[in-house]
Amino acid sequence: MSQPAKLRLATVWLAGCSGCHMSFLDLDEWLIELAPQIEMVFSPIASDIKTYPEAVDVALVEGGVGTSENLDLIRQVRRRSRLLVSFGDCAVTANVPGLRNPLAGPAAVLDRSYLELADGSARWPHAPGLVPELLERVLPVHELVPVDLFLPGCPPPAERIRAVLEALLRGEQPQMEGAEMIRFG
Amino acid sequence: MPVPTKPESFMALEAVLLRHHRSPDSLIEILHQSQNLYSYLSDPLLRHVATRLKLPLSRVKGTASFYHLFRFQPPARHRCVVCTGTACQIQGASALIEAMEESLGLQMGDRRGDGWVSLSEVRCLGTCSDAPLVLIDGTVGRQQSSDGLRRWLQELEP
Amino acid sequence: MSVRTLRIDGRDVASGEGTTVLEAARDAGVAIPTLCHLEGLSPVAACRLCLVEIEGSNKLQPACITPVSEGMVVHTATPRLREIRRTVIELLFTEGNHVCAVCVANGHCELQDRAVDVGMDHARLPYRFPDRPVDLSHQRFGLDHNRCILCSRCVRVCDEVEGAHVWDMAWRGEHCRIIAGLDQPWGAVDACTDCGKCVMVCPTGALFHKGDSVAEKHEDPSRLAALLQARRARQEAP
Amino acid sequence: MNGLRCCASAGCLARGSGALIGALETAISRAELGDRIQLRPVGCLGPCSQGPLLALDPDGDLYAGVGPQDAETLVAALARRLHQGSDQATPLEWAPARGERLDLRAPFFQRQRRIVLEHCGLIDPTDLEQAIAVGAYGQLERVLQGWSPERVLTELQRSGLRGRGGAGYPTGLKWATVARMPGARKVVVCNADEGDPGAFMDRAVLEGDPHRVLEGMAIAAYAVGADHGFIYIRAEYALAIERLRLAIDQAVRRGRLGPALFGTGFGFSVELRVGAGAYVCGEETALIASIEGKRGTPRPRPPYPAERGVGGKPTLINNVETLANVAPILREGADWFAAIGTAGSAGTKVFSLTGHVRRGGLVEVPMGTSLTTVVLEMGEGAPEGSAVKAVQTGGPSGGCVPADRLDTPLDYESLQALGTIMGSGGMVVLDQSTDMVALAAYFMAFCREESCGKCVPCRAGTVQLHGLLERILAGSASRADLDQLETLGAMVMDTSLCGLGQSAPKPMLSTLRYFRGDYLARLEAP
Repeated sequence: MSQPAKLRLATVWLAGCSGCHMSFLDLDEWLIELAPQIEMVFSPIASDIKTYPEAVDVALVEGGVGTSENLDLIRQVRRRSRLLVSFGDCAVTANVPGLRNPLAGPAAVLDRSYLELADGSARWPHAPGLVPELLERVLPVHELVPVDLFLPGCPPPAERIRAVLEALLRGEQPQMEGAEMIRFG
Repeated sequence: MPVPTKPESFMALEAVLLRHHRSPDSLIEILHQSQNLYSYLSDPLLRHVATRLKLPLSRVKGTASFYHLFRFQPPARHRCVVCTGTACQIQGASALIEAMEESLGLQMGDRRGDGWVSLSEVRCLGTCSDAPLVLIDGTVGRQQSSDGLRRWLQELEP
Repeated sequence: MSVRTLRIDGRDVASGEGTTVLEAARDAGVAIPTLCHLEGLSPVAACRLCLVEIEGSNKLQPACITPVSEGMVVHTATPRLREIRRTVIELLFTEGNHVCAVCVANGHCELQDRAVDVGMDHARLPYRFPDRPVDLSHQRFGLDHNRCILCSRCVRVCDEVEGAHVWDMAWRGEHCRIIAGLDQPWGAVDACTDCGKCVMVCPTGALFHKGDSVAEKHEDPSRLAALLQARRARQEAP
Repeated sequence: MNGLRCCASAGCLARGSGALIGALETAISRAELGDRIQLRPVGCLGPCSQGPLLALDPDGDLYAGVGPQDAETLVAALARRLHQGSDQATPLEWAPARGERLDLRAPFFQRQRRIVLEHCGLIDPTDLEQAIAVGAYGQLERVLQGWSPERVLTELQRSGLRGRGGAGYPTGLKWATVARMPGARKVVVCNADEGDPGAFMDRAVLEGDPHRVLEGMAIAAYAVGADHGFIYIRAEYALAIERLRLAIDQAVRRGRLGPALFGTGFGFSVELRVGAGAYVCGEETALIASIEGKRGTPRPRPPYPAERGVGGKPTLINNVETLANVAPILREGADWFAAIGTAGSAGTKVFSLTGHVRRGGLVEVPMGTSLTTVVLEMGEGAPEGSAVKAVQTGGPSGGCVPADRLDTPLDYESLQALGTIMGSGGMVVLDQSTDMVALAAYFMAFCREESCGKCVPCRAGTVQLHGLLERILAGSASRADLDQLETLGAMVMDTSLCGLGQSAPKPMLSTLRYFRGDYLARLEAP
């Protein structure tokens, strides 16, 4: 792998709790080391850019694919990124967002969440064009687009994220084995 | 026959139990006879069988539920069965299932809530030269067409 | 007891007649992954994780029930076996709803550990997301079918060790489910002695102590072997 | 004296042969010819697709498509001929209104060699005396009165008989293994759990000549040292169950089963066990569990049933057709039997020929007969306007033979080389209209539903394989899905606990081998 001057890095947040991003922030002072080696081109925690850019080197994707917006975005991410990393258990397994999957589709999920469990003013959220439609099921990213690297964990510990990024910065394939690197949960 | 709920009501089963020496080995035979006598395997009936054979409850239910021919709810008044043996399958069983589902408003494997009709499949009746076959209330319909089946279903007593 | 000499992954091993390949391998320091197997319970050879290659046989054999024999040459970790084991684990993960992050057994789960062992960083097979119930009717314990891998350890321990036979396997194929009594709420089954052995031997978070929160289930199934040994010692004492 | 043999097997009964028999009885008694025309309900007469079938003796004619409306004219024609003082000399001037007299020179009949079915269709299966008249239990008597068990074993081993249930294990060897086992109480089991969809050979034998199977069991028991037997039969075969119950009852009362048979010290009793809808119970260890009143889940072998079977006793398990071969082999001699068929596959095999074929039914042919002979000559090929695409043998454990390989001889090894198996004898002809991917998905759905759920690869693997096939059928699968299908299929075969899982991917892999194009055509454009 030829090493570009600066790695064009993106982080993407789909159906997840943002915990993976928080874990990324747990890299603390190492982030200062990281900063000069990358160009953060898209990220909910480090950038205001709303459109996913072209020619991204590495995309860390947190979350499963649960809405029409998630689906559009992940397809765009796949087209425009060289290396797509499923970042955390929600991206790898659908995890907690996937808990809704055994319920029979979006209507059942909305009923359960907004009607049955409501304290007051029970009604479905309805804002066409603003609130994206739920997909039939929340799916792991790789069931919809090809994924190049899997970085499991809920969230992946900061050390695990660092090990992956360091390898990628060196132009190496991260060694994803052993409890330190691939334990779910 | 109304289904009894008290143990003393299962007297008709005593002869069967005796014939099989109340042997756990004969559990499946006894379940067959129980179902014949009481039309389905209710919880009180299973409990009675377990007690008489000195078997754990979960062993009896675990065994009974393994076999597809045992029922745990009353049978529907009309039982519609589609044969899905290989010969039937390649000669139109899928279309017959569709016709059944559509006419009865049921999915394969379902029983209507009011117990009027149930729809199930059987894996080969073994008279494959007459494929495709259906079985409605014990009557075999051979070389069945979808249209013929729909007409037959319309004639079922409500 | 006569001794059998064999080779496991290139190591010479001497084992007593009647020893299984699994026991011989563990004695020799060769780890073969297992899930349904538990020392102290009858073997069922159902999970297929411990399949090994034995020279001269074209069929893979489950190490947990295959007795050692003289001159046997065993391979426990060939690429083919590694691939099979990963697929077995993937099949288990995708057929249930194993959400480690919110599981009582997180960090102390044999399924989770085996996933690491076999190098499963993701499931190549699609997740099935079955709709499965949770039974919280027992006063002290709970059963979450979403996390059950149908290893039948609970069935066996309750029958073979406790003698209560509360549990059994019911239905069949993909619809298999552990049932208590006549498929009743666990709490309604008189036969249960509340001994908790089923919880102790459960390899995942399917059976758990009520009140345990995420990652708080710290059971050690290997305690069963110690318990049985103590019981035998007592029976044999004058 | 004239004889009318009317098929009363399940196939013809469904086509109304019961009403035909009733009508014939009425007509005969009305004509007061009860002493000149003997009417017999019999077992399968062969070409089931043309039933109800009726045979006329002593002419030997076979009529197809006979209905109750034909009874009066038939009896009248027979009466006329009898009145002329002849029961045979002149051909009967009669034909059924909507049926025909079959040409017995047709390959369907000429190519058959009936050993297992020698009395099927000749005798009333509900009448033990008729069976005895054609020799039933005669071989058992000869064996008990003059043969040592060793002689039976030797003869059977020399005959080259192999198991007809599917795997083709040498029967004599299996018997000898059980005979060698220590233990005074052994068990013989007849596996009549004929579960392959599209297969009905065993049903026909049990409905048509049940005593032949009981005789085979008793001889087996004598040879291996057993005193008790079970017949495990699937519940779907109501008529066969009824006939078997009656046959066992009659045999006991007539001293053909029970204690001290034929004045010897050998006794043998038989119990019927009815399954309850579980295909996996055809597997030996699952069958044993089911006989013992348990969930029909297989267990690992060893120990083999020969060592530890029903109730922990050494147990011999043979399929219906295997046992039906025993009496004729001992009667005619091992050499006679070994000379029929091929070197590796001796004797005959009964097939149920169904599907897209003009003349379907039950046929018995020497091993080694080609599929061309059976399907194209005997079955007369696919219906008008179509052509044979493949022939499926071995049911959910087997595979497909493509049309260009129909010259393959029907023997264990040749079929195996093609990626299928002899199986129990189901032979489903598939014409050009057959969607091979859908067929593969059908068999996978079958295995998915019939998996007992004990071992992981079969329980969860068949579900995943079926899902992948459904995805291909829906046109939403990729090349990678196809690769995964093959990889996972191989894994399920290699790792499953019993034969069901070990062979579940076979129909799929077989269609992939010969009809890969059908799969590729359905893949999503990359």
